[in-house]
Amino acid sequence: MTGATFDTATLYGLCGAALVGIGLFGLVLDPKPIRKILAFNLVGAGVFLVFGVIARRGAAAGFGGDPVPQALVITGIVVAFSATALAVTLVQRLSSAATDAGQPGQAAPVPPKGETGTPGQGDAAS
Amino acid sequence: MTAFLNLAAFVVLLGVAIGLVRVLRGPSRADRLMAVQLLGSGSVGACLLLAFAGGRFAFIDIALTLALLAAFAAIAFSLSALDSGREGEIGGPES
Amino acid sequence: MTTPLALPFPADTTPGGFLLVLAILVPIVGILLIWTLGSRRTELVALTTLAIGAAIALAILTELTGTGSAVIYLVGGWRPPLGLALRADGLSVVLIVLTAIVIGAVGIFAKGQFGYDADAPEKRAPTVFWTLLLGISGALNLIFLGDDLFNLFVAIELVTFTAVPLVCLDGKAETMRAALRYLLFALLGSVMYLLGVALIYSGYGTLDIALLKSVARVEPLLFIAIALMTVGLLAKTALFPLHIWLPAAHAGAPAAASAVLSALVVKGSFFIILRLWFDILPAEATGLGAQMLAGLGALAILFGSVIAIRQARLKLLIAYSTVAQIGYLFLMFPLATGSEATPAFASIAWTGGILQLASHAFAKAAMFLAAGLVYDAFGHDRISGLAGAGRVIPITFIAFGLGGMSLMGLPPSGGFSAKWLMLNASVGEGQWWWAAVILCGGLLAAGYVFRVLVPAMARPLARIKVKAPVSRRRELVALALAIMALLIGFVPLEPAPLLGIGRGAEAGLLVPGGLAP
Amino acid sequence: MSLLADLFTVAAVTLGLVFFVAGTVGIIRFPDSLSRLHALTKADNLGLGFIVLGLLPQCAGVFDALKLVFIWLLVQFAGATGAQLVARVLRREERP
Amino acid sequence: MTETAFFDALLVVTMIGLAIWMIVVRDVFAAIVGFMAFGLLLSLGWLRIEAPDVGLTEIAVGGGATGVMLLRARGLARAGDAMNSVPSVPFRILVGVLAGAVALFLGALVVFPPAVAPTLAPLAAEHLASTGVGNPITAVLMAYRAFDTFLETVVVLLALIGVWSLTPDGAWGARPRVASADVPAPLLLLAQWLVPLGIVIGIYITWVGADEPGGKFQGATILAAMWMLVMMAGLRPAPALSSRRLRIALVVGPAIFIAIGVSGFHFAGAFLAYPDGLAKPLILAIEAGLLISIAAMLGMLLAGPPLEGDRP
Repeated sequence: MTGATFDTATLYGLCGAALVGIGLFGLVLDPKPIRKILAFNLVGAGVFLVFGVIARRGAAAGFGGDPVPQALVITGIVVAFSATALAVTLVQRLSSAATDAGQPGQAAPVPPKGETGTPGQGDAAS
Repeated sequence: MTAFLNLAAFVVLLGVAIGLVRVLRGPSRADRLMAVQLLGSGSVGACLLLAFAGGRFAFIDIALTLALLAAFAAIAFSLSALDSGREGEIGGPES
Repeated sequence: MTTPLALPFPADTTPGGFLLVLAILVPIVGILLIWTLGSRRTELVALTTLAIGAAIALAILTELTGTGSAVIYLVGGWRPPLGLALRADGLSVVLIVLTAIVIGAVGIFAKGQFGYDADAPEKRAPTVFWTLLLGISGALNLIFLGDDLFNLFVAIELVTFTAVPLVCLDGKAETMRAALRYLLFALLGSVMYLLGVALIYSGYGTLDIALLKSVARVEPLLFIAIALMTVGLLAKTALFPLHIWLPAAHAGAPAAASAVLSALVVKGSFFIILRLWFDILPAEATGLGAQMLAGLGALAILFGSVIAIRQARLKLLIAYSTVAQIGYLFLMFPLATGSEATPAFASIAWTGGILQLASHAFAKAAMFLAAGLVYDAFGHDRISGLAGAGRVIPITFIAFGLGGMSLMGLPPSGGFSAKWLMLNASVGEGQWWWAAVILCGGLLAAGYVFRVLVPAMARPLARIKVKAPVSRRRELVALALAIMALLIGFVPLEPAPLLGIGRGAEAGLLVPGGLAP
Repeated sequence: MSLLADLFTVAAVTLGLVFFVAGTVGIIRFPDSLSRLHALTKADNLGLGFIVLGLLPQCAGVFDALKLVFIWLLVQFAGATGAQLVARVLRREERP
Repeated sequence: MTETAFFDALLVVTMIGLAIWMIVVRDVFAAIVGFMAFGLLLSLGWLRIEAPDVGLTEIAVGGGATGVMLLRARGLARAGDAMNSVPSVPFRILVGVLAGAVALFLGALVVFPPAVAPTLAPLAAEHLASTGVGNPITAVLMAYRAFDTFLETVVVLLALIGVWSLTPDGAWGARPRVASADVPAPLLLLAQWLVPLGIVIGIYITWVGADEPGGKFQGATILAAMWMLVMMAGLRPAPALSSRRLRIALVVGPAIFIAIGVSGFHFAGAFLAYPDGLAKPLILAIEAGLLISIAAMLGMLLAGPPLEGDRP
């Protein structure tokens, strides 16, 4: 460790740190799933910014930044998008299922033949 | 010139940031939609100014993408606003 | 001016290294084929792929035991830290073979289960199920073989995206809710893990585990990075108190999927924790953290077992038992202590822990499959309504009982050997309190297993109504898995040499400490 | 020549900034949505237009200059459509 | 450079303000709009720390596609069934303290970095010539860590299959409903003009990715957005899940990746290695395939699964 440094990268790094904190808070505490998904994206953005600052600090060989962490962030952003898509679809289907449940005449989804699943409710611990 | 362009980018960003208040406050969906549009063109402007301030002409391509996707987002936004007005779905009548 | 840390990966691709690539690639090819060939061949493609995967797993095992050293592959010929390496040591191979056996068995169990009709138009459940099963097998292999922490991040995301949809395969609202909760926990885990990866890169400029082993220093950066990653992975492993997503998710999935989720998927993230703690953290730095992990494990054992006893439904009972059995795995951390003379992996606790992992995988898969058969036969899985059921479908209940025996730790079974080794280790290490937990957990397990078995095997007061006959093939698959859980109890009660291959002293040769700055 | 180009850039970009700021102020201060819409269109059209105009002499090559003009056209085109859509949303919101 | 410091400070403050606002605001819809604004600003931030490739990805995927997906998902605002009960005050404080501790530690790490920042940039530069591409990030994504990139496309494919797995049973194989019920005439005109331009831009961004900021992910997102526009405007319906052409589009990229990777066993001595002198054309071939597949995957992720009442 050396003394404190403060440059452009530091500023964005601090921003990333703050985003992680804010996002984690929302991700754990907000009861609404859609808000949790938004908060997850905030934490993700913060983590990626920290990566970006690490990359910037590693500028060498004529590059503006270390290309490896930058490439990892690009991969990470795409993965986070996929995760968001899956989560959003689940929330959406869940809310439409909840609506349909209240409407008579709306056929419930037919379970596949030989289906052996059982409802997982009655969960004593949670 | 670099200093001037950087400052200009700052001013554009300041304008955009203030315009954000409309995103936050609304009150109507149309207001939010307008503020997002302003944000889009402001970001394009800031991006271009940064490109020329730093001599990073590759940023022009980024401004191009920004312009294209901001247009796309604005369209998706207004369509969802139009649809929801009818179906009372997302964002429905806001409280 | 910044300088790079010069530490080239000091090993080349070994002759059998290409097998590692194939272990990951073959299931993916299977998925691509399923989605292009159409519904008529889905099952055929999936089962063939699983068979090839099993052959590859055996080939890797042969290669490893043949050469007695780690199997390594440098992908694209690029040497870490710039490139990615795949590495199989004794531990990886045990898990790869385990995965191949359990997923293979589940594949045979599920054959024909999902409304499969060769001439009908493609259906949702079978197409999705087989795709996800292949996806899980490839993703788990990647976890066991990956040597790069970011590559492992991609692997755990693959596992998440395949495991979550399996939970709600039946499309019901309550299973979707369980799936969403699982996904949110998993995503929280992912970002924490990724944050740790960022910190590690910022300190060492590499993400390769073998290289990190040689450069890791005892410093706050490393501790916090490992702590963040561990917490993230615990959320995915469902260690108490981050287990709350597990029971509904594992109990709600179709039986074949539950078996895979409970037996294997939670072990994937556990495996990465093992890598972090035993392959990266310097041995002298694990003390307090290891006690804390084991403490949570102990709470999981007690809490999970007690709640399991109180369940009204069979599948939930089995799911809570998973919460408890995961706890045992974490007793490894303080017990498998290494020293100069004997590294951690040569301790009896290490062998005991891995044995626990494997025996639980077999036993739990058998029990979930058995529960699925119970549901098929009687149309419900209320424990109170199963009196005399064991006389109707005896093989199913024998499978359940044998699996339960292993969970309790009765000899002869894998569970017995595992718990015996860990008991000895805790006495040997002078940490008797873990021994008390192990014994107590065994008694509680007996409580929930016998609560099902005793009435089921008793003569029923009234004739029990059978809804549908169960398939003999499926019963035998469950039984075979339960017998596997039994058979691995016959390994010698001493440190297993297989688990040491490609690790420790040899790994030290692999990465000379002299390269560390 | 270079000095002249720089002067032109400064002048045009400054003018662009004025329009941008005016647009922002309009969006914040105007009382009703329709006049806010007009303010926005001005900012979009003229603000970005003058910035692009000012940057043109600084371009390294013709291709970059073409891209700049293209970006401006894109924003114009999308902005004009956007304005019509906003107006439609406004009408819908007013009716019920 | 004080004048950039103004810009940076304002940008950072605005982003943090938006983030806090997104967490506290009660209206979900407003939070989503805030997130889109956040994405735009974040991409400017990426430019400021010399990561234009990431900035481009953030614009395309992070802000653009994610925002539009959230906007389009109907019923999200109503999806009120809470995942957990409103947490107790001590728990809130505990979480707040823990989250704050993580943030503080990260901040400390940023302000007090290691004496020597480790970097792989020189190694990446050293081997750049042998990959035939000029953009080091493309070299990382397509050569040094190409395996990650391959697996990432599999991740997206599996996420899509996961999304599709949520289709109601009766609707399996149907077309997702994307078209708006009422498409205003000016939008139709815009779509007709914008889409061809967008396709050109998407391909251009992919093409320049070899040497300049850009690449297949960003290009594919642009293509996916244009496709989405076509579907929303009702110019073309979304393809049916059972469509063979769609299936082929989805797998062609990964298949080419595997084919070239496996042929590396024989021709270049390793999986995913490229023979000398052929690196660039092979990378371009993979990127072309991935462009199609990723655009199809992202487009279908945006379109979502078919819903109740949709018939194949």
